[in-house]
Amino acid sequence: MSAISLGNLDISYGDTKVVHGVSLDISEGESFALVGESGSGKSTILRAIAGLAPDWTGEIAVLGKARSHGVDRDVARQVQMVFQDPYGSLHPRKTIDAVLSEPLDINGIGSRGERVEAMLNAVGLDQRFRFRFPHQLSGGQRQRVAIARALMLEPKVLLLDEPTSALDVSVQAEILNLLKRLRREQGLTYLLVTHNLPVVSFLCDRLAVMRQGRIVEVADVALLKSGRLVEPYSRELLEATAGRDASLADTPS
Amino acid sequence: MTTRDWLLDDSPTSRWQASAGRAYRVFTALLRNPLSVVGGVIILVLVLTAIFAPFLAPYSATGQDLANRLAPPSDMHWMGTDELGRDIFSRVIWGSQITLTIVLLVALISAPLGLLIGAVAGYFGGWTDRVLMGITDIFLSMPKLILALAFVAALGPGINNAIIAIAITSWPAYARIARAETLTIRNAEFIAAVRLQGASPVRVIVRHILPLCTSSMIIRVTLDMAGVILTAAGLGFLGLGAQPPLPEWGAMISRGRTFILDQWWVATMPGFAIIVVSLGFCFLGDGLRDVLDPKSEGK
Amino acid sequence: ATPADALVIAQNIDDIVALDPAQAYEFTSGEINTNVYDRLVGYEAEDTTVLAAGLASEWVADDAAKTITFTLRDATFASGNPVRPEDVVFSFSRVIKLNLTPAFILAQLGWTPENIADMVTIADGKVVVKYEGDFSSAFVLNVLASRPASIVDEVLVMEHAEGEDLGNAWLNTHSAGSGPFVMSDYRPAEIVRLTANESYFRGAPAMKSVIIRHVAEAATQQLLLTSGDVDLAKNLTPDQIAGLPADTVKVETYPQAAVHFLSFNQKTESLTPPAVWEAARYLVDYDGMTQSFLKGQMEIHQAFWPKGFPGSYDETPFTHDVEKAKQILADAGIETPINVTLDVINSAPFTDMAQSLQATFAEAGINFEILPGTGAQVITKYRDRTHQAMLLYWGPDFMDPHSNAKAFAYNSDNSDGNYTATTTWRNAWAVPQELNDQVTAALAESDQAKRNEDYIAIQKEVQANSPIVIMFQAALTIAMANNVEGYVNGATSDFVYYRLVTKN
Amino acid sequence: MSTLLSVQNLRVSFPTHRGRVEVVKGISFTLGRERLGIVGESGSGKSMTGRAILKLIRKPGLVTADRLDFDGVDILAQSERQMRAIRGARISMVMQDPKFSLNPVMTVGEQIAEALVTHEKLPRRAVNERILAMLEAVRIDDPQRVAGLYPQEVSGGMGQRVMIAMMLIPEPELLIADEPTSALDVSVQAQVLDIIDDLVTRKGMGLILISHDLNLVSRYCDRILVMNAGTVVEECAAGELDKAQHPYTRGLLAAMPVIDETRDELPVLDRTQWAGT
Amino acid sequence: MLGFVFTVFLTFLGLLAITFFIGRVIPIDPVLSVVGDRATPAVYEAAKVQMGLDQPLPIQFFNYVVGVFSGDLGKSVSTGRAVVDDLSRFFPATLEMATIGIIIGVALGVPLGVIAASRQGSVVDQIIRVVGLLGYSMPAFWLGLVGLAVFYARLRWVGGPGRLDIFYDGLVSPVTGLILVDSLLAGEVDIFWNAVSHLILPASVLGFFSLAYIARMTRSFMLDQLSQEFVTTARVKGVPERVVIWRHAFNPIRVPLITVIGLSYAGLLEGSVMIETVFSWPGIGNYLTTALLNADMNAVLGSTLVIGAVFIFINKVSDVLYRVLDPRAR
Ligand SMILES: Nc1ncnc2c1ncn2[C@@H]1O[C@H](COP(=O)(O)OP(=O)(O)OP(=O)(O)O)[C@@H](O)[C@H]1O
Ligand SMILES: Nc1ncnc2c1ncn2[C@@H]1O[C@H](COP(=O)(O)OP(=O)(O)OP(=O)(O)O)[C@@H](O)[C@H]1O
Ligand SMILES: [Mg+2]
Ligand SMILES: [Mg+2]
Repeated sequence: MSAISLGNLDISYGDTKVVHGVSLDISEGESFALVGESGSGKSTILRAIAGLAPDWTGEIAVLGKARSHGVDRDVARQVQMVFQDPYGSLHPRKTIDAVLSEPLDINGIGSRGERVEAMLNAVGLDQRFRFRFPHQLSGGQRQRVAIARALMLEPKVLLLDEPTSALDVSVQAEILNLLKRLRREQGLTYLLVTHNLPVVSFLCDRLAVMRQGRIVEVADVALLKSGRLVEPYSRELLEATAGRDASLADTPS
Repeated sequence: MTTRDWLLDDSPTSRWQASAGRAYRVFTALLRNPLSVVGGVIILVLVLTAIFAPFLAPYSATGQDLANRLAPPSDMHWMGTDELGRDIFSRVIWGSQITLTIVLLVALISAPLGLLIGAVAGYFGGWTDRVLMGITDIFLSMPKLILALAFVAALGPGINNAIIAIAITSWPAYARIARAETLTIRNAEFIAAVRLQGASPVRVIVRHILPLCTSSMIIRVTLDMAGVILTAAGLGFLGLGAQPPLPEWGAMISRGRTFILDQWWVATMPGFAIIVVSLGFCFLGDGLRDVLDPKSEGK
Repeated sequence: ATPADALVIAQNIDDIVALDPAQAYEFTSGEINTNVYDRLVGYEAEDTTVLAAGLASEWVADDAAKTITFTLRDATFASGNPVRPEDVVFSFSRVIKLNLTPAFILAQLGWTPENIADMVTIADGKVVVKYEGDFSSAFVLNVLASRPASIVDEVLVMEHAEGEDLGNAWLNTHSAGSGPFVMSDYRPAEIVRLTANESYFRGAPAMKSVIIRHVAEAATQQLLLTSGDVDLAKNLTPDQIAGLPADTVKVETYPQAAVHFLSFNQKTESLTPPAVWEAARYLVDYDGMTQSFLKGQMEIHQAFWPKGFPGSYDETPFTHDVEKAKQILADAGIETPINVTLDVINSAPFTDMAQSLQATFAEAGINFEILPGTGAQVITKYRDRTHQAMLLYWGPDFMDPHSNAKAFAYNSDNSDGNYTATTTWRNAWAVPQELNDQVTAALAESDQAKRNEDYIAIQKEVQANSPIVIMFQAALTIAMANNVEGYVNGATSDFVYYRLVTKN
Repeated sequence: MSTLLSVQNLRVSFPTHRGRVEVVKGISFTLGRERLGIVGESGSGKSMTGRAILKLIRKPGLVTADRLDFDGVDILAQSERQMRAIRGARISMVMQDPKFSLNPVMTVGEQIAEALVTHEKLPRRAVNERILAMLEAVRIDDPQRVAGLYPQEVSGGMGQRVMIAMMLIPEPELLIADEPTSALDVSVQAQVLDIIDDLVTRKGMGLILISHDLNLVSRYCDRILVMNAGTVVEECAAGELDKAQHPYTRGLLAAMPVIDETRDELPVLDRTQWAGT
Repeated sequence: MLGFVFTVFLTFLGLLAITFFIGRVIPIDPVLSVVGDRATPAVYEAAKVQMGLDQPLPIQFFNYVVGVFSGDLGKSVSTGRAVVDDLSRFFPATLEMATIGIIIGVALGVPLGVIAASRQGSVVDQIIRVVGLLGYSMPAFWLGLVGLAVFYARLRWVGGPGRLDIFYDGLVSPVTGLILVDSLLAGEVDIFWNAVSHLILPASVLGFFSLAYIARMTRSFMLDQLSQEFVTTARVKGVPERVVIWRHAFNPIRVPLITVIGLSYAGLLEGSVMIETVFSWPGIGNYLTTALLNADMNAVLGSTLVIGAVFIFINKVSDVLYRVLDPRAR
């Protein structure tokens, strides 16, 4: 069964259509990347799947069930989203404990204390962070909390919108490792948005390249690694990344 | 571990410690701001005066002594006596209870009301917003004192009704602020996140949006307190505030205004009390603005 | 400084609703009417206590035929039109036909819109006034000296009539009288300007204009007066007056006809026992108030007809005596405390009086909760008889003791439907039948001395045994610039005269 | 090579509820007419160092240094007024976040013009020409139109280029560029940095390039300072970054995934070792 | 545009409905204000019918609204005149005072706020704040009376209560109702200066209150701006402090400031009963209050309508200015 399937999806904000006829099929347990230029509609697709961009036509199905246009409670336990900005995605007046208990509370799940504790361990946060406020955490720590929050309801699918782009490399590495481990342990499906090809290479199985609201290429990560993307725009991205990294090409890996 | 360390602990071990720590940080930040310290001391004095009025007031607030009316300030009567020979100092002290009641009740009625209406309007948008804001605009474009006056006239005289009237007239301003703030918050990702977890709109508004609007509301309310006290005084000016012989400050000034040229102390002493208390609230509000402002709280 | 030929007055004039004598019913409009209009007979500036000739130079009363025949003097209106008998007929009949508030004063004479053409007629160039009812011609003359009996200029008024209003709208902003002044400008809540009528039959007034400025705030009036920008300040409080500089300002006191009273609504169970009424009379701190905040503003008076007028009863048997009051209540087995509300107009001195009453009544266990309200609010409640205790005042409609006897001692039908503007009905006091009869009899009495005796008897009865505690008679203290002479202020606002004023 | 800037024991501190906290803890370096890169993780004090050089740290913040000389001028001793003559004209700084660093109610053209005319009296026409030329230089296609736009009407990448244009136009002797290209996509990034590079080589401008992107810094700089928690942990020539010794630097390098990634797990920094944040 | 007209219409209707309702629940009998308290039942009933108060409430309201749209606001029972005439006299008086007041408030409040913000924490800042806060907390009538006692009665620097000295009263016929304008139109310079001397004190008292509010809001807006990054950018460019403050920090706050000023102007245009009473100023605040206390509903509704219109108008103007001045809003 496919985890996410999009059929001929158009998405608009008011009068402007920003995503044009996107079709995708992501199978369960896969890690799929959306890359492409800024403003091409990557985040918008994620928001539409989550129900946050309700103005769409076409088909969206999650785990075989068609999505409604709004946020909907049943889906909450199957799909969760992690946002790009670790600074804006946590309520500034709530402790980490409150943030993580909230989904349990909403869905009437008991034994919150233990679950929160376990989840903090799972994302590699020390218990001493539990009662801190977000401003007392670093960006990487906040992003861990955001991931933990998304995992609280044990969803099958995670939508990740540039989860590391606001973080510096050392923190990025921690988050990427975490995501990789969680996927392995819990059999999650990822739909990841990023503009960083090395990240795709590290974390994903397949990728789709987007430009101006359209998917220009869908490829296997192996092709990316070996530099064999075909579309011109994909190649452009690839070359610029490679050129920049050239100076450190001999970095030990 | 001292209490202070416990409060400032970066890794609190309970919710309670976390919120206590936050409160303590706000408190110490306020202490660093001289004007807000002054303001806080004034409010503290007001509260203590109100609590201990029976012990502090040298005379009764209502005891008349017609033979000794309109006496200038002296050893006996620190603030002089009024037109019925009552000791103004004692009346000012007793009046602190009324002032405090006014301030508290208005804050407790109008701020939550405005907060709720504004948040609902801002969160739902669309027709809900249009209708609620239409009503708010109607109330806002109505002359404030008149509205209060009409309510007092309709409800009957008395300090409680005056308070309700003032509260009813002051919520629209709060509703606007709350709405504006909600509009900026409602698209925040942390709101999107709780919605994705299946939170109902009521829950989102009550648990996530309102707590964020409260700090600017607290600031606004403290700043408006001067205005509230003065509106009460304005109702007193028209004879519709507190019922005599209650020592409400505004009513005292307005009764004393005929004496202002010859017996200045009758109107000026309670006026002075109003100014001091209003200043207290304003200073505190200013201080809170600097301290509670989420922008400055980031680091 | 003010101009030498103008009298500038600071006064609160926002009570004015109407200035047409057929409609005017407020204090300030009464004053203005008095200076703008003449009546057939009236109390004149030279002596406000004696009924004198007005536009009628002489009159003959026929008590048997119930007619009075008036001979008009040779006078002209300010417009230049002559004053004709037709104007008198017009003036009276328009009051009756318009049937606005003050119409009841004239209607007492048995006049109705249907019969008015027969009741006021012209014969031989004289005006013949007929009346119906059991009362003396003295009473009729008092009625005809009242404000609605003012004579207006028919020609001028009818030029400005609109529809059926007989010039009512126009007269509310203009004047059409023969009096010493013409109202040349009226802007509500701002100013009334009176200009001398050079052709006034008693001679043109010395002041070329009288300017009444609306100044609501007493302290502002005080500032204006001490700064010399007004000549007269009408609404100063006694305390302000006490502080005025004697070298530039003088103060005159004028006894007024209004009486101030505390009344108990008989619909309130706890206020019905006569013992409570009696005890109340001992619980008022008469001296305390008149010697402090009411000083110069009121004097003790405990009967309904004011001192200084024929028929008044000036004894003041009650003093503040808490022990006695307690005794009375105890003897009658009244349970205290009695908790009632006290309605009061929310301005000085009423609120102060209420507080004093509150303090002294509390000593005997009668606790007032003071409910201040605006005049209109208090009256609305009073009219609906929903108050408990009420602190208010009453001024006679016209200067005849019957005006007050009817208000304080007469109530023939106490039912809710029978609205009457009397103190008795409004307090739901069913007046004993004998007292009602006494009032009717006094009205019919033609012997003046006997009549006065009757009224004194009635007043004694009301004083001894009624739920109305009459406490004070008002006085008006007016501060004016030292150079103002000849200002006349009688017992009501109907007797305020500017025509003798001079400044030197 | 003459020394343009010399910094010795620079400290920046801010008061917090537990006393003053130093965010820059006594760093020292000198700079000639060359390109210096500063790298380090977020919060390590890179931006604060840049601001301190321009005396831009405001009140509760405190800057001290044994020495902070720019071209023989003691910066710390300069009055605000004297600093104004230095800022822009002689030292200028590309601010980190163009979204917040551009005035929302002035067109970008006006803002660039302001940088120019503050230090140089020029006829209007000449100003215009210089602006357009500068915008073109930072690879903005339609300079005429963009000059008339307001900051919120340009994309993040454009904003960064505007910022660079604005700071380059007075032709300063020292440019501090704080994450100047983070919002640009990789191909534009290269072009813009080439222009800056060109100014350094042609006009002898000094450059401090702040970034946490090690690839970028190593490519465009001569020397690199690696900062961590307010201190300089390593200083090396750019070409020798891959030979860096400090474990922190090595950690940073290793943490970057590469396009042909084969590792199953990225090595992460062991923060406890450097008493980091 | 149509949507705007529609919302304005609804707002007005709501305004009228609420005012109307209030007027009916006030325990004051409007008939009594017309006929006085001693009228006979017949007179009372006749007046009630004549005022249309015998009809059911919805009909009364409907009739009133219909009247409003034909430009008829009815007759005031407390002045006996058409409400339109009353308003055309009382409103200009308030307008004149409020306008001068807001000019004073803005001319002093804005610079003071800017100065305070640019020297945050300094003695100057504290003084400005305290003075401003005093304006917040002083009872208006107290300040007005003391002002009169000092500047008029004692020092004689200004004219007294009222709009003109008594000799000048009524000399120029009202055209706009604004004496300052009318006197100039009539070429009466003396009267103009006399009007100024009467206006200056009450307007200053009003001005002080708006000054307090405007200064504090200016200060707070400026502080927000001064901590923005783009202000630092301006400093990086080396622009003079004056330019930093006025061009970079002040320009962006013009819009919120205009809203603040607009709202306080609207507040002043409501008229202040207290100031008007103390200064014997025939303004709308007094008119409205007196009318309300007499249940003179036509006058109350008429005034509310005018004040509501002013409010909506000012709101609209600030919206337009918003779009003109702030590129972010375009
Ligand atoms: N709330 C919104 N209202 C209107 N337009 C929007 C909104 N959000 C995004 N857009 C527009 O939709 C388009 C796609 O935006 P989206 O955020 O999906 O891009 P993206 O691919 O995620 O880009 P980035 O890499 O910069 O995050 C853009 O042109 C953007 O301007
Ligand atoms: N006003 C302030 N008060 C207290 N601490 C501050 C203040 N401003 C900055 N800091 C702290 O100074 C430290 C250094 O900040 P700086 O901006 O220099 O980091 P950076 O290296 O530029 O990071 P980034 O890569 O995220 O831009 C941070 O930990 C920050 O929290
Ligand atoms: Mg995106
Ligand atoms: Mg930085």
